[in-house]
Amino acid sequence: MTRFFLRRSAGFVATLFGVSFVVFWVMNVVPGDPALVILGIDSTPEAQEALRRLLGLDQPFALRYLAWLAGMLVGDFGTSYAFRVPVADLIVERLPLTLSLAMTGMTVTIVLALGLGVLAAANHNRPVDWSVMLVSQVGIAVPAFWLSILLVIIFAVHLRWLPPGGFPGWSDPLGAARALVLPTIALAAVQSAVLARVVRASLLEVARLDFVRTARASGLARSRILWLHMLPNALVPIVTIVGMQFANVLTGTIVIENVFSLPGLGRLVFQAISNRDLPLVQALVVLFATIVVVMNFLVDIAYGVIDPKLRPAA
Amino acid sequence: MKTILATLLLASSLLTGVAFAKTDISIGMQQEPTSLDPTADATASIETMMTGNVYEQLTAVQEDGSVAASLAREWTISDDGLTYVFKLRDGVKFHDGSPLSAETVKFSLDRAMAKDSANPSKSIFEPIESVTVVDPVTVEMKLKRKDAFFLFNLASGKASIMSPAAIATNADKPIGSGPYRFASWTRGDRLTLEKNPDHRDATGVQVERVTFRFMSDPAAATAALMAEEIDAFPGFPAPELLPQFQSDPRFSVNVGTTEGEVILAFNNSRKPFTDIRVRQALSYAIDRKAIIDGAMYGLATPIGSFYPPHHRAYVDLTGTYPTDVDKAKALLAEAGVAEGTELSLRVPPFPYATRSAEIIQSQFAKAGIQVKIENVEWGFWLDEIYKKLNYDMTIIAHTSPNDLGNFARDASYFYGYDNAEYHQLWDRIQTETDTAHRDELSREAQKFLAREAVHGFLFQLPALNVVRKELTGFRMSSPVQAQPLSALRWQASN
Amino acid sequence: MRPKRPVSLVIGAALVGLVVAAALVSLVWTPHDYEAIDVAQRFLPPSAEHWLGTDQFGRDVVSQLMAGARSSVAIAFVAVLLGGVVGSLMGLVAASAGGLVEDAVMRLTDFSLAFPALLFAIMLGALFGPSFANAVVAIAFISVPVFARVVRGAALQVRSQDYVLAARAGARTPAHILWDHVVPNVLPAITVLATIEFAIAILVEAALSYLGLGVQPPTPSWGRMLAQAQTLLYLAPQLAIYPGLCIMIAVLGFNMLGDGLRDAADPRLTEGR
Amino acid sequence: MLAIEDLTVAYGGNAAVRRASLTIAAGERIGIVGESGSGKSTLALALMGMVADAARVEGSIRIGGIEMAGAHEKAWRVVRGRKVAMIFQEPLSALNPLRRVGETVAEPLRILNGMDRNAAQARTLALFKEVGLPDPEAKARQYPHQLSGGQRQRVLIALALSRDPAILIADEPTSALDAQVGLRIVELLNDLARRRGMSVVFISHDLASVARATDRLCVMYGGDVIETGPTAAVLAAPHHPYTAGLVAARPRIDARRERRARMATIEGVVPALADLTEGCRFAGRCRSEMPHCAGERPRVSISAQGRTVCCHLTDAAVTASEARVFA
Repeated sequence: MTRFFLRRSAGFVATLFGVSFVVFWVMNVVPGDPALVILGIDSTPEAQEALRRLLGLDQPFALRYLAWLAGMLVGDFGTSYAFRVPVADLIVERLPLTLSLAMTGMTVTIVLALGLGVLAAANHNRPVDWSVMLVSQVGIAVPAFWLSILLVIIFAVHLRWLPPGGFPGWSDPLGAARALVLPTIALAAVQSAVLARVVRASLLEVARLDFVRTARASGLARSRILWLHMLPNALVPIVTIVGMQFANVLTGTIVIENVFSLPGLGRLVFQAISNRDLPLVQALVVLFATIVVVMNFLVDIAYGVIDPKLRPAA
Repeated sequence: MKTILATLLLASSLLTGVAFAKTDISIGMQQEPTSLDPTADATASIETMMTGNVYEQLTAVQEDGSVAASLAREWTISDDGLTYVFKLRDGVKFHDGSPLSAETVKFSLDRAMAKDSANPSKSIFEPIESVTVVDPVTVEMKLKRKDAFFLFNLASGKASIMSPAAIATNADKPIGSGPYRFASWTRGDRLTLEKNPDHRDATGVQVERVTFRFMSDPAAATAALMAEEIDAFPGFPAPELLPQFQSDPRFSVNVGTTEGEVILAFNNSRKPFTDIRVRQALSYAIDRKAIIDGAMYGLATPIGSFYPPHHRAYVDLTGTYPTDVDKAKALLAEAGVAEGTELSLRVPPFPYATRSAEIIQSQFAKAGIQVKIENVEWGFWLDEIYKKLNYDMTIIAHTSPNDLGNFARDASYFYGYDNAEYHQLWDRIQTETDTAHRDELSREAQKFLAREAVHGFLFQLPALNVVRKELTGFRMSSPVQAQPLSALRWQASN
Repeated sequence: MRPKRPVSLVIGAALVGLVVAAALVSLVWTPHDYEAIDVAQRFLPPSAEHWLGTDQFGRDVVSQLMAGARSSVAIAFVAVLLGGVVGSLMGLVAASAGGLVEDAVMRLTDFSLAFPALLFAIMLGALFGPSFANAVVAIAFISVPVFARVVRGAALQVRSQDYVLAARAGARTPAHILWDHVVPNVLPAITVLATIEFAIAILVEAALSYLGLGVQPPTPSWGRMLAQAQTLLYLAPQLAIYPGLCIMIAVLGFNMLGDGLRDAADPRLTEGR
Repeated sequence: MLAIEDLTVAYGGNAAVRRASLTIAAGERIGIVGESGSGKSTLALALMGMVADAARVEGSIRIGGIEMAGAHEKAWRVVRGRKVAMIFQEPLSALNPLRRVGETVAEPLRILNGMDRNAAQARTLALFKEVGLPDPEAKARQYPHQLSGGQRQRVLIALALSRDPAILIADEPTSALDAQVGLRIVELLNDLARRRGMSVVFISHDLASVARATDRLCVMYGGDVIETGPTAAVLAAPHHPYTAGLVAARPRIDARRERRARMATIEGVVPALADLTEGCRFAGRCRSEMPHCAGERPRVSISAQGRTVCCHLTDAAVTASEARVFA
């Protein structure tokens, strides 16, 4: 078990290291001078030079990268060029929104997908099954940003049930919840369509196994067998996809937050890249990558929880 | 729900005949600021929200462009135009309670002028020789040369008078001396200001609470206005959406003017633009009306040179190069530019630019020029086009006031334009303090630039404002980036 | 009893055929010049002249959509080809070399899967400016690890069956075994995956164009049409509907074709993704 | 105890079981024998009400006197496990791999018999002991993949016994096991039937196991019950040509191989469901085939000693010329 953790952690650190280096390097060669972006086209070269010195941009690349790494080790993510406040503060400020969006998106995805997938599998090769499959096939094909636009037209512009965008802050829980409804639907629609198909397929796979017959033969109800016997056995592929989808949802928020004017990490990363705000981009990308890697790790752990055969030897 | 409530309140106020005075206001802004310190960041929305509201300056620019007193009660200018003596208002306090004095004025200006200053408009401080404290309420400034725009420039947010103690925290917790003080900021979503009860003009300020809502997407902004979530949207980003509001009795729609000249910039240092005939040919190929109709839905004034049409010194030069494809072709042939020559058009990510680009592309095609459009990101634009001059053509709006001086920079400026004659002309404009004479010189400069066809001059960026009918005091045109909030009033509707 | 297989294969092939046909036909003919701007003719309703009306610049929508199909199909095709070849080679090499090489290749795919793809595309756009080539590279980058993993998995499976046999049959080099046994057996998996990746590529291309990172004007692209139509929702909502529907049809087509092919080839492949 | 009459199970137009009749008395051990595709498993599933939803069931199935043919799922659930229980061929896949085997056995006790957790557990351990699992407490905590094949089958038997069924259907319970292990499972079933007075339906294609495990035999071919009778008698003197062939094909260690070699198999293969004819389904493979065999279904004739046979040759006693007395 310890070995397993050690190996995973080593891979984890290596991945993050690689990601951070690539980002740092790319952000360095990308055309665009943060000082110029911040000061605008009417600024004097002298002021730009002064700002570059202030931001430490006059230091050589390697030195800056090492300094950044050293800072990371002691938990200092640096100071944003454009916002002029610690990067950690900016992230802490915006993480809750993005995480809640990703969480609600994932929750809706899972609930919807399990419902539809189980429904389809339980009615295999019947009209219900075909309709679910058709709906999910269409769902997969819908571009999330287009769906977002359609949702805004229908629910915000015409029906005026929900706000078209913006976020009133957590101090207004009802408003916050309302603001998250449409983005959540936009995020979850596509993902749940994908997941529902996986749920159905792996349930059908499991349905062929003999233990399902055994359970029926012992008198258990079909619904109980479906949910408590078959579904757990179908979970390995489902969890794998859920893990991948969490990453998708997380990057999906980049687009969704822009469409719905939500002040989350997705908007922030967009802004940070266009401002050439290296410390911020760096921290955000590393954060995204961390979440993805941790998610993969959790998925691996989940395999063991689900299936005793897959538990790493003690 | 909100609509119903508002209707109810409106109805009740009509019934009782008592004006219902709303004391808060919500204003939509397209551009999301990264910092709230105008002396550190050039983002225009920072100035719009903060200048004259949270931060005050020695002077203030009125809607008509004239300069008025602000923190400076009055001033005297020496006959040679090189010494300014400002008398400050008494008893002004910053929001943190610290007093404003001649010392703080000197501190703020010295900081902006300093060698290591990263002030975005550092050039406006360039003429200043020294700032001296005469007594606690008197500041004397000596200039190196005469500067016609000095008082105007001192009204800029970049010349804000700041509390020395607050310099480090102004980026996200601004402390100024203005009629409004900072309340809260949810980055990326909203900024809330509240009335400063200690301000000298506090009694005249009606609106207690102002919330700026950041919405970059025009569709979202429209929906928010329609849903009455916001009361005003100055600088509404999408002209195509205005008819929606014009037909709605709740709103007044105003098309104001700005200082933003939109140009099809030619890289004058690069072939074939070094040849004036090519520049003129392309100017003939431009159909401004089609561009304004297509890109701005007709809501912009065409310009024939580099000067805002609302200015008293403006000359209409749009007739200099009337649309004439044959003439364009002839001039191009004369200049040896082959039919089908490909030129790149690198476009920054602003709707006015990206839309104009596609129309210009089709117009130039008729004149035998293949335009290769490349929509680039702002950081990329600044580096590749602005800094490295790596482009043939681009489309950009110059939003600074009094910016005829752009053409008097040397060839390293992104125009790649350097003309000794014009340098002289600009020197005279800059140092001419007599208004009438200066206007005359400005007219001459406009004609010069049109004649030279330095760029394709397209149109003046309009200020599109959507404002609730009951709301008055809104500044519709902006000679500077500022939207004074203390003048806002809710009127009883009738 | 199983009507689904031929149905999804037929519908998928029909939709893909429609999109590809539109793309090909647009090379030689569109109802109107899709670049022709005439502002006076803008926002026209559908008519005999303009079947779906005109856009904000007075361009014919049908012509734009047809030419947009060309951009989508071309980018998706080149990107999937690139990603498929590179990824499959990586997968094959990993599976046949084993050991350190395999480890390295798999870590590389881990790495690229951990890297937010959209961010990569945005950075690429910022680095080189947006273009056809950048969209292709960004999309290929996304599909490489998927190909690598699936092909490696399939190759390992085949190899475990055939390797011993082949080795016993005669002194064949690993390369021969790879070519004779592994490649033909992995090919169906690659084909099916390619169709699905094609669908994904069309979606990603649309998203990139939507963000302004795809092909540049005047070449039409569904994603950019959508982005431009976004502010016109009140004025001409249909302009946002058409390109979205086109994207949907194309993606639906390729997905259903992929499903159909997969079922026809080997129902067991379902577990691959 | 259980009586089926004229039972037909059909998928689409094809009958997997055709007008089968069979009775099982309390405590009786009956074997159902046939090649794969003969309909024996379908028949067994029909007795559990577990044929596929799409299948058409006609005729009568009376369990404990109650007519179950055409009964709804709900009615069947009362029967399953309590009156009729079933164990399957593949003991590994027949157990939920994600559950400890103790939980698997305890679940129906808790859910359907309303026992609390402790009672269900105690009962599970008792059952484990009854089926001869060593160290029941430890075994109950293990997962299927941690047990041997024989142990898994014992767990399945414990599960089947848990609700004290009157009839236990064992569908090829030994064929996935080693011979020795299989033998012990057969012994266990015999033992349980004796002690509990429980009927056992033992389905197999292995005549040796059947001979050991059953009192009575039912031979199926192509969906038809072609012969029934006391196991020993049927094996000793099969009446139906197919049964005779089957008995002859039985591998025998002590046989004189050279002589048997020609007779060891029945030529041809079991026809596919869709190819079945109206007449005797063995027609085409039968060594004693007569012209009308293929077109006309033989009647069931009842002979002495409780034997039935379904063959046009019925009265012409099938000689034992092709079979040997079962040792």
